[in-house]
Amino acid sequence: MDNHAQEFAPSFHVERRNLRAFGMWLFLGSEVMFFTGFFGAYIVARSAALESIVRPLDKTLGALNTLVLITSSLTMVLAVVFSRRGDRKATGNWLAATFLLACTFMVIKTVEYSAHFREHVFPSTDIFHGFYYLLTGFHGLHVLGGMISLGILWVRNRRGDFDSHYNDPIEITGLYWHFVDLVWIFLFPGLYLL
Amino acid sequence: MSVTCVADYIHPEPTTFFRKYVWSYDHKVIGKQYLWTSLVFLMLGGTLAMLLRWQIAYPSQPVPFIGELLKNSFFFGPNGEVTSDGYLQLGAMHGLIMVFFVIIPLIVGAFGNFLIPLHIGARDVAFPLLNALSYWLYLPAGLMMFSAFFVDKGAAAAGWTAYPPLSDAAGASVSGLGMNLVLGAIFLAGFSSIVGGMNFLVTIVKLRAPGMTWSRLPLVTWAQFITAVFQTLATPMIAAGGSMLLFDRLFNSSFFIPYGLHIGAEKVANAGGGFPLLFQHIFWFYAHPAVYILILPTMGLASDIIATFARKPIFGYRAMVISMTSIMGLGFIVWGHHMFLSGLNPKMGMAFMISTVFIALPSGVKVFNWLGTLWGGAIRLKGPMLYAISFVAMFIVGGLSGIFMAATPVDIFIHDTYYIIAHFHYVVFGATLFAVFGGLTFWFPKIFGRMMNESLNKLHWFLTFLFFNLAFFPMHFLGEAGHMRRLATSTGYEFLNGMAPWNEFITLSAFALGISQIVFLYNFVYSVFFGPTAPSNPWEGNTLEWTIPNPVPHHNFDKVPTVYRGPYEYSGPEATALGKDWISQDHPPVEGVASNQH
Amino acid sequence: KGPSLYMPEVVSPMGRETDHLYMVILWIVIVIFVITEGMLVYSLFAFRDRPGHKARFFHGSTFIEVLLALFPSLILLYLTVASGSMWNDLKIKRTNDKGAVHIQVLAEQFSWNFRYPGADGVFGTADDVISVGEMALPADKTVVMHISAKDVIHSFFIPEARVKQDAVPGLLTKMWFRVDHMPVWDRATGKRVLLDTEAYNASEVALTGYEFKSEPKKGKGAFFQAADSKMIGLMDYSYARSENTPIWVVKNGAFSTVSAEPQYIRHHFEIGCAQLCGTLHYAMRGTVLALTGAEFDRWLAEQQADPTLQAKWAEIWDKYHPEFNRIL
Amino acid sequence: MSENKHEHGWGQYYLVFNALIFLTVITVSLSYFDLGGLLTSGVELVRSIKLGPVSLGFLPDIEIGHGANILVGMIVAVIKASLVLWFFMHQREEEGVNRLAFGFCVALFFLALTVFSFDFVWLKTYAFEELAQAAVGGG
Ligand code: HEA
Ligand code: HEA
Ligand code: CUA
Ligand SMILES: [Cu+2]
Repeated sequence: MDNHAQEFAPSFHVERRNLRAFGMWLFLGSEVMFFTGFFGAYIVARSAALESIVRPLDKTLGALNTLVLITSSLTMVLAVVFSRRGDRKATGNWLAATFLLACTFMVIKTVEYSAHFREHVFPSTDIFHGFYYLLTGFHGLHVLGGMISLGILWVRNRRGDFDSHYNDPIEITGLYWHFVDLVWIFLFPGLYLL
Repeated sequence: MSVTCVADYIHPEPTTFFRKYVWSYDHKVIGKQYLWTSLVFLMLGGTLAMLLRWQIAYPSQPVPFIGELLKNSFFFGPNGEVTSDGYLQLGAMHGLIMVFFVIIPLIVGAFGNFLIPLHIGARDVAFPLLNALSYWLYLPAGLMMFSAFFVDKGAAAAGWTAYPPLSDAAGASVSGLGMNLVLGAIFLAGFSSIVGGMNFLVTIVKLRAPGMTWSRLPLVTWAQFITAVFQTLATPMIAAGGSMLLFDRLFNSSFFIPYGLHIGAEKVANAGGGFPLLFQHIFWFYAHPAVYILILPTMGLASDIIATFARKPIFGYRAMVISMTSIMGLGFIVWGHHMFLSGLNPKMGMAFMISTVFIALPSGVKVFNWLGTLWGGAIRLKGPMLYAISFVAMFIVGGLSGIFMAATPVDIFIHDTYYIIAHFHYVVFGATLFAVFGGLTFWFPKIFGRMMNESLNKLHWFLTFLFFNLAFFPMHFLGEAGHMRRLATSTGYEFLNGMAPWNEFITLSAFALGISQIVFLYNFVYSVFFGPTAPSNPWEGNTLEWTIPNPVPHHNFDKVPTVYRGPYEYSGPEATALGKDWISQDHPPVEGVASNQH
Repeated sequence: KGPSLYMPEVVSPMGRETDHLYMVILWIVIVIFVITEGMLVYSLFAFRDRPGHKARFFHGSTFIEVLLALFPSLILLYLTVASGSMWNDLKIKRTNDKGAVHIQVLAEQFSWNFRYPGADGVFGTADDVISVGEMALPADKTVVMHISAKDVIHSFFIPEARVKQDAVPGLLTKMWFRVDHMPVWDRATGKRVLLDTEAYNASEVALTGYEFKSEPKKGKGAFFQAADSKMIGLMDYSYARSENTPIWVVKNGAFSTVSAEPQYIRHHFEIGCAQLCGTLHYAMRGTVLALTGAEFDRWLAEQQADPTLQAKWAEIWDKYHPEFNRIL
Repeated sequence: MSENKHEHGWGQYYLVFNALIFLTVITVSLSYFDLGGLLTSGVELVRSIKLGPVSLGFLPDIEIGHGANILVGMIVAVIKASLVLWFFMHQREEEGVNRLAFGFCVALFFLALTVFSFDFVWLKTYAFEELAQAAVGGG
């Protein structure tokens, strides 16, 4: 519906972008509440347990994934910056970089998961691994969702859908992507380190 | 045409049937889709309630017609009687369907969608695509819910609250796949609700027409705004709780399963280490705000209807807004009142008791304001008004019975008895559904461009009001007697022996109530197709939707209106100067008359 | 004597207070109800639209608004204080009552298990007394219930004592109360009556020799009664003399057999399950015997040690939650 | 992302990025130490200091064990999250409503977490300590 032939006054773009940004922030707010349920449960399960429920996880892979996600946050923000400037080529490259980093994240996650599966560690093993799978699983789903949007953005960017006036999808996907990073920032110490 | 602001921006009018009625972006069509779907679910949910009532009054007696027909399937046993498992399925599904698939979609999906853009002078909601998505998540969710009846071992049977371990541990309750389907459906419906709420928030914050300040918003829209906050921020919690429950069920994790849980003689397969109470916290963190989702929009509907038919400004508009906002604030911190006896820390019970008691204050202010609006008005007792008045009357009863429960020592006795059932049916049927009937009859001319039959409306109002009270008031007596909820039959208990006649009385009244709804059903469906064409402003209302012709054009307003005054300036100097008792919000200021609006 | 309405007769001091609070709230609510609904109905008539009548143009007044908020706030403030202080007594504050009787409750689908600490006063030892479905407690003594569940959430409910507490697996909940009236069956009237300890001690109460019967009520009587009397689920309760069993009676704590049929037969209170717990939730009923001290001891002694029951407690309660066994 | 679309150089983002990496390294390395133990022995050490008549022995024993690690870990996480929110997500130049929307959720987040944990931490003590003094009044 965006390429429907109409003439837009200049303020239109700003207004619409604000509209969408507000929508995205609300959505992220509801995402916060979604993870509140999980985090709350996790905190409760840990703090009310008589003895520690924590089991060791692979810190190296976790830390690696943290670095990957933080880097992808950087590449994402650069994609946003370049799309604002209307630099299509750089935008595309940084989107691609973000996408690839997301893939890396998923690959590392798969390595981690398959190691667990090989050792027959499942959500049913103990309460900690239940939380581990729940939290990383839902986070992984979010990464997957982000990857799909990144892919679409990349294609649309190549097609020339975006210019310096209109880059809303990149902006709000950026917000979403940083949020995914944000969740991981808490998950990593919460599950792997502490 | 050059588009200057987002409010001007509109998707083109669709030409194909598919884009017009199925995958439509038009908020009015989406509103109607919600309306029809939820009305169908209302019939389903109501029918389940009738079966429930039959079993309570005539335990293990074959259900006439239906039971005979469906022997040995669904909830029925070999003689066509409701089995005890069947009863629990009926109860859980009745509650879930009514809350998630009838009331919320009806008052938020249907009324919110239809009214918000019209009330704020917008061409559509902020994100029409998401709006369509929201409906198209709701419908499959409903079908998923419905499909739970048909799977092996039947639908969910753990109450609408789905407390674990009953809803969680394998073998604890009868249902298997059915429970999973229901949880999935709730997740989808919740997602639809979040998307819808977010959309409404953005719409109301960003798309108001010029001059439509916050203090000129019709209360319907204010109420939808507050509701949308609840929807966006509370619903994710139940999505989280439901996901964890599903995780437990599908992958045998133990978020809600403590150590050493035994079902029968067997220890469950789950490792343990979880807390059943945790689910209650998560559930009620959502579900208490949810009960306000069930009432706030209808408070808005009733306010508009009452002001219009009293021909008088709303008494204390500002107080109305403040009280709704404080209901929102308090609404987030009272969830523990459902858990007074659950093993909750008694000190927290005390805190929750205090917040709960004080939530009566904003509700009371609203009640007094409605009364103040009526006081000194020129009241026209048309159909919609009768419903709206009943809303107030029944809300008082339901709200006041909430006070007994808020008093913790009293709640010890009446918790999980029919007192609770009476309380919330007074608020969800007595208040909410009455306001919904009011809203439907009031906005029917705008939604369908035709009028409903006034006499049939009055007849339906009378029958419903009568039988509703006959059916639900005696439930207070059952509660006083200690009659527990969710009992397939109470004949086993000596102390409930004397209540059997009341149970029968309630059932008969409930049947009469159900049958009375046919009047409305007939009137509604008939009028949609054959009702007399409606003028554009049949009730002489002020708000923007009445300024546009019937049927409402695709883009709502030819020109985005400019708003000059509040929504309730009935019988004011400006109106009088024009020789009427009403004046549209977008009527330019009348020369020489002081406009006293904000 | 509790308020009439439909409430079961109240037998605990705390329950009487609860009922009192209930009545206070009821009256407050009735007053508010009458005022608000009265205004509503009055307005509909007094301010109906009619020729020559015009609505007043009035947006409200902050003064009235504040007044209207103040009036309920005072009531609500009173309510928080009233119910808060009671709640504090009931659930938060604890004094040391060394003479209290402690009983553990293990709820399961679909019955109630009870365990008494036995002579040593310690739970989880060999001399524990275990019973199922029927619980005994001494009248006029504080009883502390230590409640948990084995499978799903149940709720332990004694209507006459006005107590209710959820039984949650993996969690110990507690509740205490005192029963000061005892239920007996009056053979003369065929009804249950409640006697206080004095009256109970003064009369002969049959302990054995009778059998409690319940059957669907015959004939007409209740209103809306259908032709098939079973339809509305009313029951008839009675005690039938079991032939050839001696009648043991208790009077003043002394037991004896009698030949003449006494006026009273020992009866029970009921325990309901108030939380949905599965298919037979409706049938998860238990009974409570309220006894004098001597009777209580006798009842404890009568309970047979049942290895399967002992294994159940050991396997589920003692094994996973030994900490639940601590009393003081 | 508001009317005044600031142009930010890369520099700022790299700075933030480096800070995030740095903080990650810190949390990971800290997880190898028992901070609670260190704290306890540190306090012990300070308490043992005697400077003539002045003694620090009145300082309380601090034994929070693993709690110290959790506290520090979470503080670092919060700092990291704030950096992402503030710079990468441009909250610092965001409109008021957006801040409000997100801020309200964060407040609710903490509300829920506090109440939940308050309730359940109580359960643990209830099972052990309070029960120890429990018995009974009322009747
Ligand atoms: C539309 C839905 C709705 C609404 C609006 C309310 C409103 C209220 N509810 Fe209700 N409630 C439910 C739906 C609703 N409830 C449902 C569905 C359940 C059961 C869930 C389940 O377990 O399945 C429930 C259960 C429930 C419980 C739990 C009971 C239990 O399980 O033991 C409690 C306890 O405090 C409670 C309290 C209240 C209170 C204090 C209000 C207040 O908001 C009411 C305020 C209104 C008034 C008080 C009337 C008007 C005021 C005046 C005229 C002013 C003067 C009044 C005074 C000074 C008192 N409700
Ligand atoms: C949210 C809205 C809502 C609404 C509108 C209703 C409406 C009704 N409810 Fe509902 N009810 C709940 C929500 C609602 N309920 C919830 C949340 C529970 C708790 C569940 C639980 O315990 O987990 C509950 C539980 C509940 C119980 C307690 C079950 C138990 O604890 O064992 C009972 C019993 O009487 C009952 C009865 C009714 C009746 C008779 C109606 C009637 O008002 C319905 C009338 C409407 C119709 C009948 C539909 C319209 C009819 C037609 C168009 C055609 C005519 C059809 C026929 C004659 C069959 N309900
Ligand atoms: Cu046990 Cu209901
Ligand atoms: Cu509530």
